[in-house]
Formats: sequence, C-alpha cells, structure tokens
Amino acid sequence: MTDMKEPLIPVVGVVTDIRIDTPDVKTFRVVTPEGKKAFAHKPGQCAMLSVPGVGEAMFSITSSPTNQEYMEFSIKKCGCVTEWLHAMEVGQEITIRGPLGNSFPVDTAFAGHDMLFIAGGIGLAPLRSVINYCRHYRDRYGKIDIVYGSRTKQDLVDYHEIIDEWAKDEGVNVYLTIDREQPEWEGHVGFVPNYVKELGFSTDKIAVLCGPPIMIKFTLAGLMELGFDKTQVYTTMELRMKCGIGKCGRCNIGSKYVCKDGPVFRCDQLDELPDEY
Amino acid sequence: MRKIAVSRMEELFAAIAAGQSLYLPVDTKAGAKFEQWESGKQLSSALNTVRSAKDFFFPQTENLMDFRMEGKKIEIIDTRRESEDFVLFGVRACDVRSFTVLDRVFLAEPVDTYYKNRREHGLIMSMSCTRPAETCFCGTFGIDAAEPEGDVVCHMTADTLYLDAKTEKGSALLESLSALTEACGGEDETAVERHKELSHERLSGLPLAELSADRFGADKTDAFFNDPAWKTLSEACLGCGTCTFVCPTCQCYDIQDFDTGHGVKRFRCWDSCMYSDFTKMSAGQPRLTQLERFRQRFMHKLVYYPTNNDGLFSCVGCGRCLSKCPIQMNIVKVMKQLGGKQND
Amino acid sequence: MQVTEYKPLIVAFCCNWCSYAGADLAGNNRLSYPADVKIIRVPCSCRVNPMFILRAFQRGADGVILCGCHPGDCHYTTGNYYTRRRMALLFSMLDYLGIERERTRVEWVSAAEGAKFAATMNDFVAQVAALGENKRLEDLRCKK
Amino acid sequence: MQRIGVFVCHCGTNIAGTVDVKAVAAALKNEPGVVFSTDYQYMCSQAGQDMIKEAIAEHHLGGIVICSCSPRMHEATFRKTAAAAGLNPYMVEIANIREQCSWVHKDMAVGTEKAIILGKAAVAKVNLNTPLTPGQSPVTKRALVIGGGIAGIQTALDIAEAGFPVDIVETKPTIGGKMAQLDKTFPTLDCAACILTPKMVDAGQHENIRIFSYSEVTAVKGFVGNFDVTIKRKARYVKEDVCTGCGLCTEKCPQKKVPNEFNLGMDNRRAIYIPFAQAVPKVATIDPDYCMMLKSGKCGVCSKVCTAGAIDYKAKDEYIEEKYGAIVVATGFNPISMEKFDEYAYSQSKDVITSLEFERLTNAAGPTQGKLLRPSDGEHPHTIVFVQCVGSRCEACSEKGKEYCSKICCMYTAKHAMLTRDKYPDTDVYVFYIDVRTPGKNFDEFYRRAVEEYGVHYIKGMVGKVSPEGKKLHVQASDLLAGKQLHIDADLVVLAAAIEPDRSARPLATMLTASMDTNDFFTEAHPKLRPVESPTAGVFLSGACQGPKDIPETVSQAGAAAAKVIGLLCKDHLTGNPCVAHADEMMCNGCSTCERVCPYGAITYVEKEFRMPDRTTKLRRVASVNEAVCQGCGACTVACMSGAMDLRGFMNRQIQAEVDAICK
Amino acid sequence: MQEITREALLSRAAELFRDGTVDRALGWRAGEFDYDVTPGVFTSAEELENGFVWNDFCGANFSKYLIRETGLTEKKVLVFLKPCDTYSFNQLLTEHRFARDKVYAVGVPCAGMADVKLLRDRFDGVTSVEGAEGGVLVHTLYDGDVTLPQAELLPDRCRNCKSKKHVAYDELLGSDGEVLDSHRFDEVEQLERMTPDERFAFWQNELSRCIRCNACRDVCPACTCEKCVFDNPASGAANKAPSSSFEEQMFHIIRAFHVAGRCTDCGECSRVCPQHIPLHLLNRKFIRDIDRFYGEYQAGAEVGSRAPIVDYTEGDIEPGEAVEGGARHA
Repeated sequence: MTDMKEPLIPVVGVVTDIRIDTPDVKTFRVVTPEGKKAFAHKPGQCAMLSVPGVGEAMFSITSSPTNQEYMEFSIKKCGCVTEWLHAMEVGQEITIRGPLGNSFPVDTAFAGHDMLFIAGGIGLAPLRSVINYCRHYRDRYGKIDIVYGSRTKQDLVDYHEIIDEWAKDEGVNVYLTIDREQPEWEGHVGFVPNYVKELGFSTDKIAVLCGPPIMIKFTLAGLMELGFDKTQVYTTMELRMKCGIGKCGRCNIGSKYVCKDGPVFRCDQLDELPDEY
Repeated sequence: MRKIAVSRMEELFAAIAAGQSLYLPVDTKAGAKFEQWESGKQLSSALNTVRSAKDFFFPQTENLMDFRMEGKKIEIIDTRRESEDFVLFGVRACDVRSFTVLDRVFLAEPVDTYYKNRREHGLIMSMSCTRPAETCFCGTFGIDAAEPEGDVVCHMTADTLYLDAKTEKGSALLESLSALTEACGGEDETAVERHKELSHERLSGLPLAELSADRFGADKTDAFFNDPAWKTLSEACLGCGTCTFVCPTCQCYDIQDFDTGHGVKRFRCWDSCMYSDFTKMSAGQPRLTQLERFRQRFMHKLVYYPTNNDGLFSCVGCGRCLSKCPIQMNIVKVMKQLGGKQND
Repeated sequence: MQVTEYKPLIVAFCCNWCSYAGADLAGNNRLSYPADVKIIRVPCSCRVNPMFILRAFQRGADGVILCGCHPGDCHYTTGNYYTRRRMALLFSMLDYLGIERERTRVEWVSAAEGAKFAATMNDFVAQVAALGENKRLEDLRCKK
Repeated sequence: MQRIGVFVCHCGTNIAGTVDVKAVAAALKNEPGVVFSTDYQYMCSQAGQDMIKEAIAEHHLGGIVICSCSPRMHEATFRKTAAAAGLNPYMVEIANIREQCSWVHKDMAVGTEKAIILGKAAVAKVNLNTPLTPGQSPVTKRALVIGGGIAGIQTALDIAEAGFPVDIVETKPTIGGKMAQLDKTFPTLDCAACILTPKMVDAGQHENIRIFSYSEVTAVKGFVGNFDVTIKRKARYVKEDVCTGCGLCTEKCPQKKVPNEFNLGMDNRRAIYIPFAQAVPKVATIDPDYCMMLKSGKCGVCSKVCTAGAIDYKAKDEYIEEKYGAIVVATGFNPISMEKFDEYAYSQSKDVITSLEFERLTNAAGPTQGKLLRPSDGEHPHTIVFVQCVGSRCEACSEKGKEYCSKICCMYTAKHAMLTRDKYPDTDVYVFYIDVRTPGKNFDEFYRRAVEEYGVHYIKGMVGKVSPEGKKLHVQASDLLAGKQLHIDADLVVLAAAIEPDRSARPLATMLTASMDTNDFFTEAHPKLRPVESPTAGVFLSGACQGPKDIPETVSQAGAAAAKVIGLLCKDHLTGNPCVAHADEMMCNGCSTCERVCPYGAITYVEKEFRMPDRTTKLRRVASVNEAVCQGCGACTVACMSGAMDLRGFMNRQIQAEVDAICK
Repeated sequence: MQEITREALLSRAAELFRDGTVDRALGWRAGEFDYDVTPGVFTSAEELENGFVWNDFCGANFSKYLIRETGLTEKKVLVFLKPCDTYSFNQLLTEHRFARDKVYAVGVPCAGMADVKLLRDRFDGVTSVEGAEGGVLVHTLYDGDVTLPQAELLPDRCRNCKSKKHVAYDELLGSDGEVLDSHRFDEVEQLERMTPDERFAFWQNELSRCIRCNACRDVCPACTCEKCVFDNPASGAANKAPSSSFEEQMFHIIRAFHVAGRCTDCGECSRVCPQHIPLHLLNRKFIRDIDRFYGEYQAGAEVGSRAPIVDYTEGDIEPGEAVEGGARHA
C-alpha cells in the first residue's frame, strides 16, 4: 500500500478526455488541475472517484502505471455515480482518492512467466493496466495470450487498442469472441469459458481472470480441466466499498477486506475464505 | 499513586477542567451519559453509561470535508479545526479496552487521521468497578474490571479516590493536580488492594463469570461459519442497529454526501452490518438475509477481528447489548449456542 | 405593515387548477405581494407530501403555505379533502412539537380569487416575518 | 443530468420592465446542467420558437427551461416547439416570471432576484425530468345515452347519424320525457307532440339506435373509451319484441284505478298500459304494483286477450352488460314537490295545480281532451291566477325551494296565459311575478304580446296566500308597483314550480365519478369552454341535468354533446396524459392505502411473482395503475408510506429539487 | 402471573402440531435470565417442550413476524396473541401483509407484561425474577431479595392498557376481557397544555438522545414497508445518522405520520428504545387528534376498516382550526 497521509481526503482531478468505448462504457482521462498524474499506482490498484453530492465509488485504474502523464478509467454505466460520470463533459472536475488496494504481483509471481489474460465485458478494465504493463516491460515476461469476449462487437472495450496495438505486438496473441453471431463479425463466436477450453492452453503459465461472476466461475472450472492449478490463477473482486482502506467494515469476506487485502486474489486464497461473495 | 477525599471531587474536577475539557458520566432521565463537566455536575453512580465512550474518538457523525462547486470546478475544504485536549473521567475497564480495539482498526496503516487526532488529544482516567452488573462478562476477554487500563487509573472507596498514573500523559496530569491531591502511603496501597479484592470477589460471583471465549479466536472461520445454530439465533433479529450503536467496539461506518444547497458536506456516520443495505450493490448483495448479516457481526467480533489482530477479541463484555437488544438476542447467547456445552 | 430588514422565505405550494391560476390572476391584475413568496406548482394540493414541507424548513424556509381549490371544488373531486385531513394532523403534530403554528398555513384560493391570493400572501408573509427566522425546524448544515 | 437550455423571455416590457432578463439568463448559465442560456423579445413568437428549435439542435439539448409567462398560457406551445425539434415535450419546464414575478413586484432588483430563483427551481426540476410518452387506449365505438327525453333523443340521433351505434337507457316505458307531456312550445307555439314524435319514431327506427326503455344503469366501470356498463332491464311482463302495441289489453284490463303518471295523476290508467298513443317503443307494460295477476295470481285477462301472446307474467329483471366508448348523461328534470308550499293550498284544493298539470289540462291528449276544465268540478274556470317562481330564487337558507332561477317558467307562464286568453277570451288571467325574464330569441316579443295583445294582467308582486273558499280560491297578493294588497277570487291557481334534477342523477354521478354541484346538477368540465363535458373524461352532459334549460337550448346542447361524442368515437385510440401515477413494484407493500384515496378507481392490485435477490421467487401483491384512468392528482403518492407510488412529471424528487432550489 | 400456564399453551401447541394444522409456532425462547426471552420459531412440539418459555416478560408482539413466516410454510403458523397483539394482527391483515388462512391464532389473556427496565432503574444487578406471594420476588446482586407488587413492573403500555379484549383469534384460551377506558391520553394532554416553548424544549431533550438505531421502526408492526423511505437513497428523504437535530425531528415526525391511522398503540416503539424516548407520545398524539377531529377510531379493531387519514367528510376541520384545537382541548 502506498503511503497516504490523508486517506479519506481526495484530490481534485480534471477530466481531460472522454472516449466512448461501447454503448455503456466510457473511458475517462484524469489529471490534476496542474496537468499532472494524481498519484503513482501499481497494476490492478484502484481509486475512488467521486462527484460531490452524488457519491464516491471505487474503480480500477485502467491505464498502465508506466503512463506517467495521466490515469484512465473505463467505466460502465450502472448506478448513480457512473450515470453522472457518463453525463460529464471534458473539463469537468471530479475528486480522486488512492491508490487503493493491492496489485498484481507483476514483479514477483508474474515475472518471467508466460501470461494468459482472460476477460469478459467490462472485466477488461482492471486487466488493461497489467496487460499494458507487461507489454511495456515485454522482456520480463514470456508469451502473452489474451482471451477477451463480450456480448457483441460493439461491447468490446478498447477494441481499437486491442486490434491496432496489442495484436500487432510480438509474442502477444489476442483471441476475441462474442456471444452471438453478428453480420459484421468474422471472428470467433461463443462464450469465453468455452473458447478458453477450445483454445486449450498449456499449463506452464499464469492466468489472470476478470469478468462477471458467472464467467469467472466457468472459466476457472475450464482452466482446472486444462490442468491449471488454482495457485496459477489470479482474479479481482468487487464488493460495496466506502472507505477503501479496510476500516468501514463492509467489504470483508471472512477476515479479508477486498478493498485493502484485495482486489487481487489468487484463486487458492479465495478458497480459504467463507462463501459469502 | 495520589489520593483525594471523595468529598473534594468537585475541586478535583474543577482543577482538571481548568486545563482542558473534562467529560464524565452524569445521571440523566435516560440513564448515565458522558457530559462535559461544569460546576455542580455530579459523577454518576451508575455502573456504566448507556452509550459507550467511543463517541469521543469516533463520533456518530463527523464532517470529513466540504466541497464548494462552481461550474465545472471543485474546491475541497478540510473543515477540521485544531483539536483541544480533553479528559475522559470514569471510563470503565471494558470501555478502555474498546479503545485498544478501535486503535487497531483506525491507527493501522493507512492511519485514520480524524481518529488519531482525537485519540492524541484525549486522556483516559479509568475507574475500577465494584458493583459489576449481571450483564457484565469482561473477564471472558481477559479484562480485569478491578484493574483497568488507561492513562490514570482511579479507584474509589467510600471516602477516598485513588489516582494511579500509568502513562506519561497520566503522570503529567497528576503532576498538575499535585497541589490538590495527596501522596499515598502503605495503608493506602492496602486499601486499594482490599478494594480490588472486593471487586474480584464480586466479579467471580457474576452470573456470566464462567463464560469462555476459548473456542473462538483467530482462524476459526471454518469451525463456525456454517453452524446451523445461526439460523435459530438470527431468526428473531429485527435488523435494527441498536447492538451496533451501543457497542463500544463496533466501528463500521458509512461516508455520505449532503448537499446543503450552497455546497456539499461529506460526512461519515456510524453504520451497522445488521442493516440490509450495508453491503448492497447495484449488482448484487453478498449478505442476502438477516442470517448472513447477523453472522457477520458475531463472526467479526469473535473470529475475523482476532484473526487480523493477534487473537484480540473485539468484544469487551460490557453487556450493553444484553440490556438493549429489542429482542434480547446478544453475544452471550451466541457464544453459548456456538460454544456448545463448554459454555453451559 | 412594518418594514423590517428581515425577509422571510416563503414556499407556497399551489394546485394547478385553482390556486396557481389564482396566483396568475393576481398577476394579471397587478396585485402585488412580497417577492419572498416562491410558488411551486403541483397538480393538486393533495400532491404535497409532509416531507416536502419539512424539507422546505430544513433548507431554510421560514414559512410554508399550501393553496388548493376550495373544498368541494377540487379538480380531482376529492384531493383537497385529503389535503385538509393530512395537514390538520401534520400541523397539529408540529404544534405539539413546539414548532410555531404561524409558520404553516393551508388556504383555499380559487382561480377567480386573485385578490384573495395576494391578500393571503401579504398576510402570511407579515405573520411569518413577525415570528422571525425559523429556528425550530432548521438544519444548521444548510445555513449559509 | 441533462444538457439544459434556458430561454428567458422579455415579453416586450411585461417581463423586461421589472426583471433584468439578461441578468437572469447570465445567472442561470452557471446552474448544473445548463449549457446554453439566452434571452429574447418574445419567446412565443415564431422567431422565438425557431430560436429554441435551433438551440436544441445545435447544443444537443436534453431539456429546456423557458422563463416566461404562466405555464397555463404557453406550456402547450413550448412543448410543441420542443417536439418539433425532436425533444420529448415533457423535457420542458416553465419558470413563471411574468404573472408570478414581474407583474406582482415593482422593484427591478427584487424581481430579478426572484426570477433567478424561479429559474433555478425550473432547472433543478428539468434536470430530473424523464421523457414521457402518453399511453394509448382503444376506443369502443358505441355510445350510451342515459335518459330518453328530447335531450337524449337528439344526442342519440346525432350520434347515430354520424354512423356510430348508440343505446338509449330510459327508466320509463317510453322515451319522450317531459316534452311529450307538453302541449305547445314557446315562443312559436308549435305543438310539442308534432315536433317531438317524429324524432321519437326516428330514434325507434334508426338502425344505429337501440332503446332500452323501462331500464336503468346500475353499474359503470372503466374509463373513457372503455366503459363497462351494466343495464338493468326491469321486467315489464310483456315481451317487447312480440307485443304489437295494439292496445287491446289496456282496454280489457279490469284494474282501472291506477293513477296515470303521464297525466300527473289527473286521470287513471289500467294496470297494463301504454303511456300514450305515440309511445316509443309502442309496447304495453304491466304495472306490478297494481296487476292482480302478479299480486295474487288471479286475473290473467291481458294474457287471454293478447293474440300475439306477448304477456309473460314470469318475466324477471334482466341485467345486460355492454361496452361503451362514451356516455352522455341526459337525465333531465322534474318539478319540485309542492308539499312544502302550504300557503298556496296545493294539497288542499284540486284547483291549485302546477304548470305541468296545466299543460296536461290543455293538451288534446290529456285528461280533458284539451278543454280547460277545473279538476275539482270540471267547470270552465273564469279567473285564473298564475304564480311564478314557486320554489325558485329562494333565499339561500330557505329549506323550501331552490336558490337558482328555473329559467323556463317565465316563458311557459306567458305561453299558458296567452293560450288561455286566445282560446277562452272570457277568462281573466293574472300573472304574479318577481321579474319577468325573457332573454331569448323572440322571447320578449312573445311576453309583450301576452300583455299587450292578449290582455293578460301581469302584476309584479308575490302571492301571499291562497285559501279555498267554497268553489273559489281566495288569492291574497301584493301589487308592488301599485303598492296595494290585492284580493282575487280565482277559479284556478297555477303554480310555476321550480325544476330540479331527476333523483336518479345523484347515484348515477357516483357511478360515473362525475361531479355535481350542491343542487345535484352535473358540473361541467369548464363552465364556459367545456360546457357539455363533465370533468370525468368520456362523460358528457346533455339537457337539464346540467342546469335548467328550455327546449331550444336543450336541443343545441344535445347536439353539442353529440358532436363531442362523435369526436371521441372517431378516434381509434386515445392518447392519455402521461403525467400519471406509477407504482414501483419492488417497493410496493400491496397495502391498498392508495386504492382508497384514488378518486378514479385507477388503482388495482395484482398478485405477481417476483424474483428475490436470493434467487427465490415470491408472490407479492402490488399496486397497478391504469394509466388511462389516472388523472394525475397525486393523492396516492402521499398516501403511500413506502414511496413506491410516484407521479410522473411531478415526482417526489422533482418537487424536492424545486424546494431545494428555492430555499438555497 | 398470567392466567394461562405454559403447560396449557404447550399442550395446545402440541395438539396443533400433531394434527398437522401447523408446522411452525412463534414463541419465546429462554435466555440467560428470566427476563431476556427471545422470540423464536419452533418447528415441532418437542422443540417447544424444550425451549418454550411463557412468563411475564413475554411482551414482544409477534404479528410482524407473521409476514415472513407465513411465506415460508405450506401449512399454518401458530401464533399466540395477547389482546394488544390482535390489533396489530388485524391491521396487518387490513393491509394484506399476510394471508389470514396461513395463521392459526390462539388468543391468550394478558395480565400485563413486565418490563425489566423498571427493575433495573431501581436495583443494580437483577439476576432473577419469579412469581411469589403478593407479587414478584426479585433477586439482586447488591440489594438482596426484594418482593414487589406486580403492578410496579408494568410499563406504561400495560398500565394504560387500552383493551383486554381480543379482536382476532381462531381460538381463545381462558377468558376474554373488555375494551378498557384507559388514561393513555393523559400525558398527551399534559403536553398539549404546555406552552409551545415548553413543548419544544421537552421534545428537543427527548429527541436529541436518538441514535437512529431504527429499533422503533424495525419493531413496529405498522412499519412493514418493503423499503423504508429513510433507507431509500432515491426517496430524497434517506438519512442514516442524526447529524443534525432536524434529521431527528424529520425521522420521528414522518415515521409517526406514516403510521398515523395505522398505529394500534401497542407501545413496542417505546419499549425497545435504548434511549428511553417516549415515542408512543408521538403516535398517541395522532390517535388523539384523529379521535377528536374525525371521531373515535381504533386501528386494527376490525379488518378492512378505512383509516380516517384516507377518508374525509365535506365538513372536516380546517388545518388552522385543528392547530387551535390542539392546545385548547383538555
């Protein structure tokens, strides 16, 4: 955890760019009023964004820590705060507080390994920072496979970045899928868990999973079938949060606080927690 | 150790209050309550206050900051003012321990500066118990009501108040009161010992004296999480927040914004894990029924908290929930049910 | 009327069919009343929830007045009868809690009673002004 | 949050004279959501509206606030403007800065400050507005006319002529109503029967008209375009479709002592009867109160003489249910009872009669075959006193009569007086009056002819007392103009009794949820602009049920009501008001409290299965609002404890936002 | 002492379980002491035999639990109802909160229920309370054993009991009582006679103690909303903490208003308030006003009755007069 002198008091952030990703996902670029990045972070960490009067909510930082100029957040519209954020225009100030939570063990457990990233829908948002981190320090990791699926082509977040940048990188394989046939789609059609099994990855890698609970459940089962061990699989969790620093008492699963001890968990660690998520 | 005649308490209070705010339990229509001392206010004779003393460090509502907005601009205003020193007099052993429990949450990294600020400015003058109630079970958690923790520990016999400084802060306070108080001699030591003995005797004779927490503690999640007894225990729970709010160690809170019409106040307030919307998200609800919420509260006190805090329980046995729960459900019943025969 | 520095803030809920039209008529006839009165249009006086009234006081109103069609003339036949009962009970409760009874009022003003509207507002503003600022139902956070 | 445009209208100097409109526009520019703010001379002008449309397009506005005159004035205008620019019309809010600001405040600073606050409230509200789409409901293309008098007949004929089926429900055995009882009509003096009976026949034979005579409406459910009506067809013991109307039974019936209501009891009819020769439908009816067969099972004469075999003693009341798109109330009037008017000796002397009884006495089809004879002894009366305003224009507190003017009495009294003098020049005719009211085409001329040509003695003054003395009636009266007491020995006294709505109107109003005034006349939706519509959508008013009327007025109102009905039935669908109540089913307790306060019966309850958060299902009782019936008063929203019930367009949060904005 | 014994209740319950009428029963479970009984759901006669308690501290009103329990069973739920509970029971039926045919209600006479708070106010360390000759015998830690008349244990709601008559039951054990002529409005009237300043001071003092634990609301048999407005962020009225005196006023005024005409005056709100706020005085004010303005009305006296607040007459009192009348009437 990064040292925060005043963990509850945010700083002001200015939205300098808004990108429409999908019909319900927008990506917001945020800097301080001085035009700097609000704070340094690690891949997988989160921040609390707030619109005073509307509320505060936790979002994973989508941009890579290697980006020293700004932070980005890909946000799906699904509640009060997100609705407000979606209605915003460039130049709007918000507040930002963080970094919060743990991060992916990019420099330890991941180092030197082949990586398999599996995401569904908006689940790509937390993975984007770690994927871009791995791409940035390309020599530290082995082969990178990315499986990403969404309902439709329009719902694929960061589609252009995936096609124009990721897919063109050496040693990076991107596998896209959508749930149902669509006229302008020539790629794979089917659900992510099935696609992962079809692709049949070798087990000598670390898998990172993020997506809706049902997708995680089936993909994890699929990975087990392929011979993965739970210690090789990482995922991120999301629960209702208020303080973000493990004190307000609501995001615990057993003795672990998702906001402080998470959001990144190794799947075998999750097994030790009571079934209450 | 220093002493002062009970008949001169008013002078003592006046002397303390001269340097800082002094809060002490006083009797009100609705039971004892911590109030700021002013001339004429008497120390309550009640065993304990209805509300715990946690308010002083973790108030029920607290303005965290203000926001001023104009057009697209936001200004963040830290509304805190310089805190003043204060003394809490007459805090019982259980409540003093609750501060330790709270400290482990709020002073853990990242430190809650709001709490820390108050904690640094507060001085605890605790008071040993001689008339523990039938609902008391602090002993279960290793608390000695005859020998509380605190900056200054007080023992009150029929005619004398003994003041024993346990910390530097405490010593400094007693130092400042030295003109008023007398030094203690050997017979005073004896008197205090006798006082403690009486206290111990009474504590050991309490109805709940035998209650044990041994079965609970760190890493016992699996032992209790799926116990069928949770259903029976929780079935009458109304889901109100009474137990949480009278509890000295419950520290869950909510952060909310209030639009005043000319700005936004962000405040935090006590919340309760017993409330159905405590963990509710637009996407779902991990604790669906009162059973899960009820279980959370007691698992937290007896298992989760000890797991994260070297085995320390986050119950201090003050007994408030025993007397305040609308349906008379409480941690003692929970411990006995889950603890099986051991506690019968 | 005595002119004082203090300007009370009055929220007036007016039903669309009678009282709001009555207020319009007062305007048509250039019958003046203090600008302290701010009107909120509701379809019927029975749309006014006691919570709106309390909220107005919370946010700094010094007086709240409800205007509706005369009993028996409600556009919706019965709306103002319910208003009458609800407000009788609410006002009595506020009084019971020691909140000045002069801060609240219900007045029946028809679409033809522009003069009555203006007179009512003049009277109510004077009545509230005489009481001074609302202290008993205030929310300190909302004070400037 | 919306992207909001603010448009501040000068209204020439109407607003700009007391409000600094530029300052208002500038102040509102900083409100949350406002992306565009401007002012203009006349927002409602074509140029102003074009400006709004352009701004909506250019700035992608999601909501607009117009600071202008009262929404009662131009809300509809600006909603249309918004719609024309592709914005949902309900994303428009109006800040009333003219009637409720510039016109009532004189100081520029004060007016400007208030206008800004009103503008802020409108902005705060529009920020929470949601696009609303009015609901649609189909229209049953059939009308119901309740009452078969001239009002009902005319309405029915007009609707039927336009091609829509229409049913008339009449409580009596025949249609025709009061007009059928009249002799001549003022001011043209044409014969009532001559002009009415052809219409009755038309109605009876029209392919689009069904007549339910001897029937009553007993239940009305539903709403405009979709009424479900239950009609009770009272047992008439004669098969309507079999009876030929030959009338033989009515001659042979041994029960001859039944007071004949058509002649107001001045003669008798049989227990089986046809009210009058031109009755429609022309079928007999057995009066169960008098029929020996029905009462004691002994008789059966009518059945024996009926060659068609139409008599059916075992008939029962029948209930039929029918759907209608529109309902016209034409329940008409009755003269009030004269019981309370002892001073005129109505109950003491047969020779004190009401004007309607006088009509029957002068009618060729009446008890005297049209000869004016005294009811007591059948002699020709030589001195006749007419008393006007009996029970009309009474003091407010008077328990005896009505406060209102019955409107028709002056004219029919003049008619009676004139006709009497015309037929029987040897008669002295006196008319006592308070005022003579003759506002109508050729009315005053008519009255003056009575006085000037026919020598009727019009005396301004009230009759104090009528006392029967021997064969004479001693009339004590005052002549206000001469300032003296008069004593007249009259042979006949005719009372111009006030008229009142038919008794059946009150329960009917309840069924229809139509409102009535204190006199039980139906209330119109607007006294000037919507005189033939009731406040309840789809319910229309025809004739004297709405207020006293003469025949020409009745017929014109009947036609107007028909026109409204036709206008309604021409539509395939009705577009509702979208500002209606709506229950959030997840929060609804199903407690029925809202149902109790709904004046329209718009709320019903349904048992619905819900998926609970724990993935179980649960059957819950929840409120459901019929949006076509709901009128949007909001009574239910306050009755609802949980806040499940809210009113679109005036949501709790919107009103609270307005309160907040005003109080900040 | 209660007229009906534990054994009588148990044997009746056992029969009902045996003949299959019910598959669950709402009753009281023993606690650590005589007085800390907890409501519970028993699913067999054996379970009742082992854990069921019936004594003077069984005051909790079960009606509200029926909403949940009737939804969980195919059979009926057995419930024991004291006279005052039957009013809440009827009121919930009026509001369609549970199905009548899913309940088997046994009326139980009530001699008044004891409140341990009253003992605690007088003695330190009350360890047991038992019935004794001439009242109750109280064992205490420091004040010895004390015998008290039963009446001294009765809380306000029992001292001012409005009715000993059951208004709903499937069967009645023991004898039924009468609707009583209680003095329950005395305190309300006393407050009404005060000056507005005094009243304001009184309520400020009382309400300022509120900790917004929601016990009053959550125990209230009239407060059964699927989602309370005070918990619903979308209502605009949600508030969680007494962060200003206004929010205390708002919460209690609106809560009282929401139960006006529905509150049966069961007194549970005041019983459970950890801060001893006399909340029943708010509800009673509404009851008093309703009686005074619109004629006597007892919520829950009959199923399906129309509460005066959702009714009207053309000649109702005007709000201005109502306020005048409030202070004048004695």
